[in-house]
Amino acid sequence: MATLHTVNKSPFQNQTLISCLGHAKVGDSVLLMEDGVYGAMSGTAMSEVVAGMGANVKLFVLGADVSARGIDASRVAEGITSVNYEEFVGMAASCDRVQNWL
Amino acid sequence: MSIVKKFLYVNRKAPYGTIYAQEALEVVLIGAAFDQDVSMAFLDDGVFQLTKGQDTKEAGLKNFSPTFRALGDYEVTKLYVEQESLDERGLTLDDLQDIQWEDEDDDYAEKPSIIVVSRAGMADVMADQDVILSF
Amino acid sequence: MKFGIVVSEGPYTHQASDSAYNFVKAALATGHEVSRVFFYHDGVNVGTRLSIPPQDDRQIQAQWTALAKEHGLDLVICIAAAQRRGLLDKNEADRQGKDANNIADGFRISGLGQLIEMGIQADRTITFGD
Amino acid sequence: MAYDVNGTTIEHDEEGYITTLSEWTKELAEVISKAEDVDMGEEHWAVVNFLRDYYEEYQIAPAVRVLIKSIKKSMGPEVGNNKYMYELFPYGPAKQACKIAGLPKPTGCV
Repeated sequence: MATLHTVNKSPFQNQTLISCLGHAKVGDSVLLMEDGVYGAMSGTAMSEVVAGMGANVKLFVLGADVSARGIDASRVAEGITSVNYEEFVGMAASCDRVQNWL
Repeated sequence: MSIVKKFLYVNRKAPYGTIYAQEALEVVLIGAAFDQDVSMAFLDDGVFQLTKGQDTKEAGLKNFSPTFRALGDYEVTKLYVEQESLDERGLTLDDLQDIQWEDEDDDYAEKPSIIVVSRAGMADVMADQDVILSF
Repeated sequence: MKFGIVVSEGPYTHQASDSAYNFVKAALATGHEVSRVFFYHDGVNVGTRLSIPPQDDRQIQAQWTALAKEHGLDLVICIAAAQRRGLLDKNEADRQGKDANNIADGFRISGLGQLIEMGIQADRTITFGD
Repeated sequence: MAYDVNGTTIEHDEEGYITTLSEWTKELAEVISKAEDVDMGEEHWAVVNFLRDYYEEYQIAPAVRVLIKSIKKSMGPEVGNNKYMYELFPYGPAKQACKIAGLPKPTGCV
């Protein structure tokens, strides 16, 4: 009974990603999109927090929003999978529910 | 309509600074007519929506906080409030409005609508839903 | 699978309506159904036909109208949110004695009940907002 | 557009709802009810007073089923039922009674 969570806020601006990861269950998926993709970067003040709190969930990032922001694919932290919109749709369909952290 | 789904309205934003809290309440009141299994979740800044003593006169805004106390009439009786979110903001249950519902099956006994849950408990509530609408 | 979509932020100010549009297109392209797109909060502003975006930018309202025509999408603007923000169809304008209406082709104004009904009927409800 | 209450004008919108809620008086309610072709009897007043009290306490006009449930509880099932409410207010207990009670138009959202 897994949930797909989406987060669209930069973790440098507010607590939404932290709150999401604090409520996600083992085996859930978390997709970072829009400004949320900044939370997927390696070598930032948030990288370790995201890796630590996200250890029990599957982390994804929306590739279109990564490229739009000029983030090189090599800067996406290890263990975070980049997906396109069709894969996003597929994830929403295969989970039991979607929770959008706004 | 025979389908009954579990609906959760997630409130994570403070009132007044933005319209989300107020328009969320409008959804809940309308949604109550559809005979679904409805719950509301208040966490992060959303717990500020339920505080006592809101007085919007000087700010020139509509005070919608009394409307939370009408939810029981609409059979919305499960308001989950997260303990950690209260703690982080220096709030206790006493700082929140007393929100109750009348149990018709129990001689109209008044019962509290606010259910304080831990973060883990809130995660369980969320994971138990069919539809989650976030505001 | 049947998706219900909520758009709750205004066009151009926020990326929400663009993300929703990309999601809906991808869902339709992969053989899914989109039962309704419900516009709430400032999202109702997507449905005005009076916006004039610069030619070199995306035409958000026109994109939705075209997608709706092509796939028979049900684009619903919440009446309560729309009235607050000055969006009216011809019926409402006449009824309220207003001198203009501004709803774009392919959109319709209806009540919040349509959001709840969408949540009941759709297999998954997804919100794009802030 | 305005109602005339003994020489005082009270502005209302296209559909007859007053624009400034604080201008409501019992005399105004009589004037609105005449315009609506409703002959205000004791039960009508009970509903109008209930609506005003409810609004005062909760800042919303109750949905029709909430209104009926509450009237049923306070005045009994012979008054608190859908049919009787529509006899009292033929154009709908929500719309018409709210108009007479000087409350905002219920957002007909369903």
